Amino acid sequence: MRNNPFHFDCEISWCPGCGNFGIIEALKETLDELGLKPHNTAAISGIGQAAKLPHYIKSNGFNGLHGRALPVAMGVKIANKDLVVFVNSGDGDSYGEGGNHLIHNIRRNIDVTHFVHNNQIYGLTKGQGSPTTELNQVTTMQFDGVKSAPFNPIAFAISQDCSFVARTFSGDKEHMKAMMKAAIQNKGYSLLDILQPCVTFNKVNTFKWYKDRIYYLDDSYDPYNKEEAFKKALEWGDAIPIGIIYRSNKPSFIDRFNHLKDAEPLVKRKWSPMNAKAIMEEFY
Amino acid sequence: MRNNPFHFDCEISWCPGCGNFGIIEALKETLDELGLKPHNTAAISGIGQAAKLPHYIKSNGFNGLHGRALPVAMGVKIANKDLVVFVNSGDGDSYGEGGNHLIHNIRRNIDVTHFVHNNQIYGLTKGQGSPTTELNQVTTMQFDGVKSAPFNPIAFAISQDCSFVARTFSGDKEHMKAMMKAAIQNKGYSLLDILQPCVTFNKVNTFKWYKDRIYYLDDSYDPYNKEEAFKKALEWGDAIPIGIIYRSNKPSFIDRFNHLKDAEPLVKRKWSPMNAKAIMEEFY
Amino acid sequence: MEYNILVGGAAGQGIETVSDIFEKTLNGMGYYVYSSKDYMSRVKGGHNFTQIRFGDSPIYSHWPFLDLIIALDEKTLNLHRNRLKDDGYILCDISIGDEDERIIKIPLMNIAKSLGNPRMANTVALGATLKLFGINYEPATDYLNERFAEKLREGNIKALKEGYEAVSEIYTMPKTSGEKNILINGNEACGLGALAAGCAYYSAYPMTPSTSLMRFMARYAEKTGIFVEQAEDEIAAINSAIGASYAGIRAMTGTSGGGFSLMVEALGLAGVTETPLVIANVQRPGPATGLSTRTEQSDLLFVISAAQGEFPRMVIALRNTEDAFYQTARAFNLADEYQIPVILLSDEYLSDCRVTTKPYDFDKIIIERYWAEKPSYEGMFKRYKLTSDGISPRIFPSQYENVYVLADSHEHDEYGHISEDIEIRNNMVRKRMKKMELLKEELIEPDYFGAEKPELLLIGWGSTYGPLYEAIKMLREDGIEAGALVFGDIWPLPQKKLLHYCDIAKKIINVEQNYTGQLASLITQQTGIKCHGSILKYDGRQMDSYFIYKAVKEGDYR
Amino acid sequence: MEYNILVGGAAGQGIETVSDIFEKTLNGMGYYVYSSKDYMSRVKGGHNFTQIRFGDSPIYSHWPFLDLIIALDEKTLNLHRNRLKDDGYILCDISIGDEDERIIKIPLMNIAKSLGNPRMANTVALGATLKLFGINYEPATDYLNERFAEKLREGNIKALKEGYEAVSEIYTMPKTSGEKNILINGNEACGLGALAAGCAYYSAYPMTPSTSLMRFMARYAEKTGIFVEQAEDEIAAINSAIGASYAGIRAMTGTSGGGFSLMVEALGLAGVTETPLVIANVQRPGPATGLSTRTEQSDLLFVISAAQGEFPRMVIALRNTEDAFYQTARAFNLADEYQIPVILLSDEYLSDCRVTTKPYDFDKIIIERYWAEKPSYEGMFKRYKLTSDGISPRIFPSQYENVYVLADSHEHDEYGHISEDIEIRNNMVRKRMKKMELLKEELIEPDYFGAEKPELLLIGWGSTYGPLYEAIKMLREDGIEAGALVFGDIWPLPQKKLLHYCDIAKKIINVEQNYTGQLASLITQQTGIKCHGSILKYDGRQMDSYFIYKAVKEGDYR
Ligand SMILES: Cc1ncc(C[n+]2csc(CCOP(=O)(O)OP(=O)(O)O)c2C)c(N)n1
Ligand SMILES: Cc1ncc(C[n+]2csc(CCOP(=O)(O)OP(=O)(O)O)c2C)c(N)n1
Ligand code: SF4
Ligand code: SF4
Ligand SMILES: [Mg+2]
Ligand SMILES: [Mg+2]
Repeated sequence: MRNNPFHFDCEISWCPGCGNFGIIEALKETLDELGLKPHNTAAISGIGQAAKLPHYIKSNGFNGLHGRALPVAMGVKIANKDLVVFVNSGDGDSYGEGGNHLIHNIRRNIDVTHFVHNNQIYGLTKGQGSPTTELNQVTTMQFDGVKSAPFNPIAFAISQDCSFVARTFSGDKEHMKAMMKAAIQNKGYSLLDILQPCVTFNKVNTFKWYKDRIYYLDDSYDPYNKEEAFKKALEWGDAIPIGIIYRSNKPSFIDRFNHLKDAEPLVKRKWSPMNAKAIMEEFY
Repeated sequence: MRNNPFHFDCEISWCPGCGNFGIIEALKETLDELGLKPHNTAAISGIGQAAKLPHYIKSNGFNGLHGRALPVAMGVKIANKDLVVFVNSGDGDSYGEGGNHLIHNIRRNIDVTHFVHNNQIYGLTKGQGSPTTELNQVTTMQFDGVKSAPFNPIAFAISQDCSFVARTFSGDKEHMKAMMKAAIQNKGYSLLDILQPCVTFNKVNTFKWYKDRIYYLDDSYDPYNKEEAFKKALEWGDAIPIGIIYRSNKPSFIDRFNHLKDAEPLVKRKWSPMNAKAIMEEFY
Repeated sequence: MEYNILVGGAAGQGIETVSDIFEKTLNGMGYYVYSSKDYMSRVKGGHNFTQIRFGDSPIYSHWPFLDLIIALDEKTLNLHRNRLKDDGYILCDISIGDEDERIIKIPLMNIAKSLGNPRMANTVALGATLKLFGINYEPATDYLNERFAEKLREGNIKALKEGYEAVSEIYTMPKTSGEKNILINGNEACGLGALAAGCAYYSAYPMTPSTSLMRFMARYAEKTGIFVEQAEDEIAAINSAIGASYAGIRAMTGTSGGGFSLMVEALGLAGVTETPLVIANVQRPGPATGLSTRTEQSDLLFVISAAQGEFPRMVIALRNTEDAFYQTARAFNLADEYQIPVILLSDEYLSDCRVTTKPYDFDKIIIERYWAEKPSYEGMFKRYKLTSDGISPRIFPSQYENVYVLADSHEHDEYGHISEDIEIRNNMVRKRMKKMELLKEELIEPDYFGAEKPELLLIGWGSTYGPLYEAIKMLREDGIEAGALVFGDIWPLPQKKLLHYCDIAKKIINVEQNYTGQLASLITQQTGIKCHGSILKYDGRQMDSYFIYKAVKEGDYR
Repeated sequence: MEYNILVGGAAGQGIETVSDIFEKTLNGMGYYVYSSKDYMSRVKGGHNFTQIRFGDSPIYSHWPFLDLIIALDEKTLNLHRNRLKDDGYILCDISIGDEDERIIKIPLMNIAKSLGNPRMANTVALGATLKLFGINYEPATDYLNERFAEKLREGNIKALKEGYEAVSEIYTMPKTSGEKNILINGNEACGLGALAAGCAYYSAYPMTPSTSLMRFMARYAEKTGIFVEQAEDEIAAINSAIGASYAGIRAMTGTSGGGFSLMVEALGLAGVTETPLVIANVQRPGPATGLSTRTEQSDLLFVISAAQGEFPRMVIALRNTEDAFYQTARAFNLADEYQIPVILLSDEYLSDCRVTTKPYDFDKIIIERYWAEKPSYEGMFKRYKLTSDGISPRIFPSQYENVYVLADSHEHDEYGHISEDIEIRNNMVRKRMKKMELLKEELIEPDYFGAEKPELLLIGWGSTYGPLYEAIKMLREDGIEAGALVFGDIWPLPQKKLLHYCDIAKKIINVEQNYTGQLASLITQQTGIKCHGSILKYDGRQMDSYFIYKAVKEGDYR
């Protein structure tokens, strides 16, 4: 790890035992193994425990507002398509406050990788129910249990034909790395939902709880089959599939623009006022 | 119509020939045929052409902000569960600006009926692409065509196990009425996506375009089968199914609260400061 | 007579247990307690502390000098030692601390470990602390029982007792009045005020430091029969509260600055639809995420002018746990009477300060809804009827048979129908803005304390109330003819006392927990009066009375 | 010499075609044109009109008295007739109008029908109008060809000619200078300024009256190679623009009040991350949805104090089509130099006003990015380095090999890492706020015109510039020693000229398109100066020069 260029020796404010530690380790190794360098990556986040990640890694980074990581990531990617842009944010951030951006960036298929640290709880604000908390689970805010059905991010993403939809578990580094690699390599928006135990506030969905329930999708599973993928997406509870659940091939957002597709990144272009002068001619 | 208590003689600012006229007529008849009275209904909306509807009907109404009809509707329903609460708003309002509320009210299953006047365009603001505009369609804003894949509201709602998901067409009043009735009668959140031609700005999805493509789901179709429903939801283009595409039985949001379920509507309760006095005891 | 103690350690070490139980014990005995919190935005680790000041008479502020430091870790010892009085003490584990004779070392960890759970070191410290003050540990055992699950109770009670035995009494406690007071913090008081006012709908999205207000409401939802919802975002929170209010029940939302920013558009919605609404903005330092768990008073000008267009609103700054209760309850009546949004400005300091408070007089709370009578006509109600005072009759949906009511976010006619007519527009703007004039008649003037004819006038608002109160007392004891004016109602700005005292004072200094001096700006804007100096603090930690006293004495203001 | 004409009818009747082509023809001939729009929030029906004022010298305002009304429907005739000069004319279809000899009736409908398309009645009217002024119709045929699809061209050209033949010349046109000027509206000018400044990213959400700015950017996106996106909502629009700016390209967003409200939180994000950003707020009347297609200046205090916490920002009010271009371009340099959000305040009036404007001098536009040199170290860049002037060196991701850069919404240390440290906090607040002082040095003083030593001083901002300019001219012709100060740069508030002229003037009157007199409040807040009276209009229709002139003459201000 010490030789990993993404590794940053710093104080980390996550609770001891938190599932986030596994995620950041897997991420750093993945980035390194992909041959990337910190100045060519951009770690974007919102607000929450997961969202502190850009502070704990060597990389360009933008730690923005709660729920607003995806729009920032989109802006970054458009400005400089040569950057590898990824988002690390919580389930509250990504599926709660930021739900609308999730919908519309799937529609765009912007080439950004979205790592959702899904601990099924609001960690940083101390244990309120999140969009993925189980129905009826008692939390520090829902004294009488959560009253809304949990959001199913996988089914949702499939329903909108998201180009890459996968799930992994923070307790299995190798699987995480494989999924992270595939997600980053997908040219388009990739959703990787990571089961991440919150040891402090989620006493239901513990390491053991996940460990006992996950099962691995094997080679016989075809992620390109949308209807099958949807069925898989509905599995939860006793058996939770992990792996690439759905993929589809389609052009990434930037590649849909003739003038951006094969051009230099915008940030590398020279901008001159004269660029606009010809337009004035139309107003005579 | 003159005898319909919901009918309101007023100037309507929709364009002649607009699909909204059919919808409002069907709605007024539906409400009347359900034996409702204007003081027992609440028409809620956001901003857009569709969202002007509360001004054209006799009913309680709240014409709020762009994209924010659902939260208002939820507040109204919670305050007074005896009211029949419905939302009429556009595809931009409901799936664009308001996307996050859509996700989370499906999760709640609040007993509100959501009529989306889906003209696949932004009407009031003069013809920009909406979340449901076809990919590559040229609009008054997308000179080079829309670059985001269209949002599929039906598949989306099914993916989150919405308790009532249906589609109808503003060119078929009887079908609309049947769907509206069923939607209102569903105890929970009901999404009714209404194909509504915008004669001024959407020259692609015209009355004829819809007419030529829709087909009716018949009795052999089982809306309680989620996987089948998902398949149906993916049909679009040459053949567009209309009817109740998905249903599921589950308690409505209010019925999940012990203290609200069988109680009087909140608005009818007497509130006294003494209600809170006992709580102070805990602070000695 | 009073003592100042500090309990410090890392998040997760259980400072909260020590301070909570110690404070409750004292309050239960009839002492006055004033405790304030300092904590980081993390769940485990870092450094947090609570300062508890207590004595035999009312206390208004925290205080910098310490009689006792309970150091659950070494950081605490190092960070706060410079504030220890010469005759003060530090209580800590044997593994830390140096030769300073003020350090009382006890084997906190070893005792806890020997009882089978090293995490109970804090309870050992609590026991020792009680003993140092010669306080009976019985009440504390009750509190421990309340606090812990069955299986943890016995261990903790043993830990308490062993801590108790480990030291001997050193402080003499004063006599207590024996008065029965409550011990409550700003957010709890605010929530209790809302419940007293008949608030039936509270929707919000968690955001420090407003989360505990929401949690308070949630905790008592079932008991009081109200509806409390964690919304998907702040936009939903406020819009749904507006819906509920339109439909006839009292509704409230609460947040902190970032969430308030997201609510701005809907604030205008409440304004134009003339829907009553109470919004608590519990301030923290910005900009943006800023310092999430700390305090600041930097949203004043923002909340006064937030949202496009112009409409009447009222802003009330909460100054202490009395205000937090009574003004919150009053806010609901004002919102209903004038059909406006009322914004309560609180802050992290007040929200977390737990203070011995005179029990609230619930008989003083009157719920006034101002509903209109059944109209003489059927059909569409004239919700926005033009009246001479600007207030239109208001009913809720289904209140009266065959009458229905429309609310609208556009400019509208008397029925709430969209209108672009010039005359209607002019009339509606004037109608709404007239309410601003009525509001001015309603205002509660700021509290003034100090010299009848002050030479030096300090001006503040909100939670600096207590620190200012004590600072003035100290300054006057030093023979300075000082006084302070502290605003609760702040928009529209009450001006009577302000003009009166500014006329008398030779020097006017605004005292605020922000960088730019927002109240001073507001005062100049409204009256033309300019302050001559400012005492400002913007590091996220609340100024105490001594800070103000010292700044005045040393002329340390710009 | 000048004429005033009005073209009115229902939405969908083609007013736009008539006015657009008539204006272009005039401008192309070398006349000065000033056209303003009045339209309802609907797509078909209702009543819309355009007023066109034109002549042989520059024009600064619309004008109430009409020489010619082109009434495409009866409503137009009835609504505007009272503004017709005694020697004016009304052009309309034979089916409407009474015996007034000023009415010129021609069979608009019949001609159009006989040509196979009744919707061409407007083109017939255009032909007639050209003839009334004795203007060659050839250029108009070119414009028709540009405007219409192949199959509609021939019919329209015929309609034009038949209209031309249907009446005879009555007006004498003055000589033209033959100057070649552009005809452009406020939003187009603003968009052109942004493109000239090298704006490479524009993301927004449609909202009247800012939509046409977005549309302008979208139209030229491919041509200029920039990225333009219709975001899912305003929150995404601004956050993604911030992301793009962080990543190194110039980015902008635009909206109107309601959308700006939704952007408030991210405004603070730009503030604390010190990310350059240009935001156009094209104002319309509020509160909330208000009057969507009309004009107001009621967001001034809002945008100045929007967002929790305190951070530097600059607000520039656009006054005319010159400003819209040059100030927009300047905004990008300011944003980059000071690493702040710059807000452009425009309004519906300016955005829709199409004015003959001197061609922009693109050589005056300089793009300055202020990037830092490659640092002497590798690794994490000190993005928030404490410097004496408050400006930290800035680089973009991947600008330099092995150097990376972090931006953060919390309070942070020099590297952008979250920090709760007191000293760091204090230093960072001071560092950011220092930029406010530098900004004050950058300010462009308001424009002043009028008497050197004015007795009467009018003060305004933004789009009332032109009306004030003409009003002062008229007042001075009446022998009144008047002058006007009109602010472009408005936050921080430039004070030199203000103090100078306020000192001289006996009476100061603020002239604003709002109810509360927001500029007057700001002036009092910043300087203590109070205005003696206000000329205010808040019905959504812009005051013209005559309105101001008359209000002053008749003492009609409060
Ligand atoms: C606009 C806004 N609202 C609320 C908050 C408070 N807040 C910070 S993090 C968070 C939720 C965190 O939950 P999640 O995204 O699941 O992250 P986790 O801490 O569990 O990793 C909330 C509500 C905020 N910072 N900004
Ligand atoms: C916050 C905000 N953003 C933007 C707008 C402008 N706006 C009004 S209606 C509308 C879109 C309307 O489209 P849709 O919801 O599909 O309704 P339609 O007019 O097609 O019925 C927009 C963008 C607004 N009123 N408020
Ligand atoms: S609170 Fe939960 S998510 Fe946050 S750091 Fe601790 S264990 Fe991890
Ligand atoms: S613009 Fe389209 S949606 Fe709007 S009223 Fe006209 S036809 Fe209907
Ligand atoms: Mg979480
Ligand atoms: Mg639409």
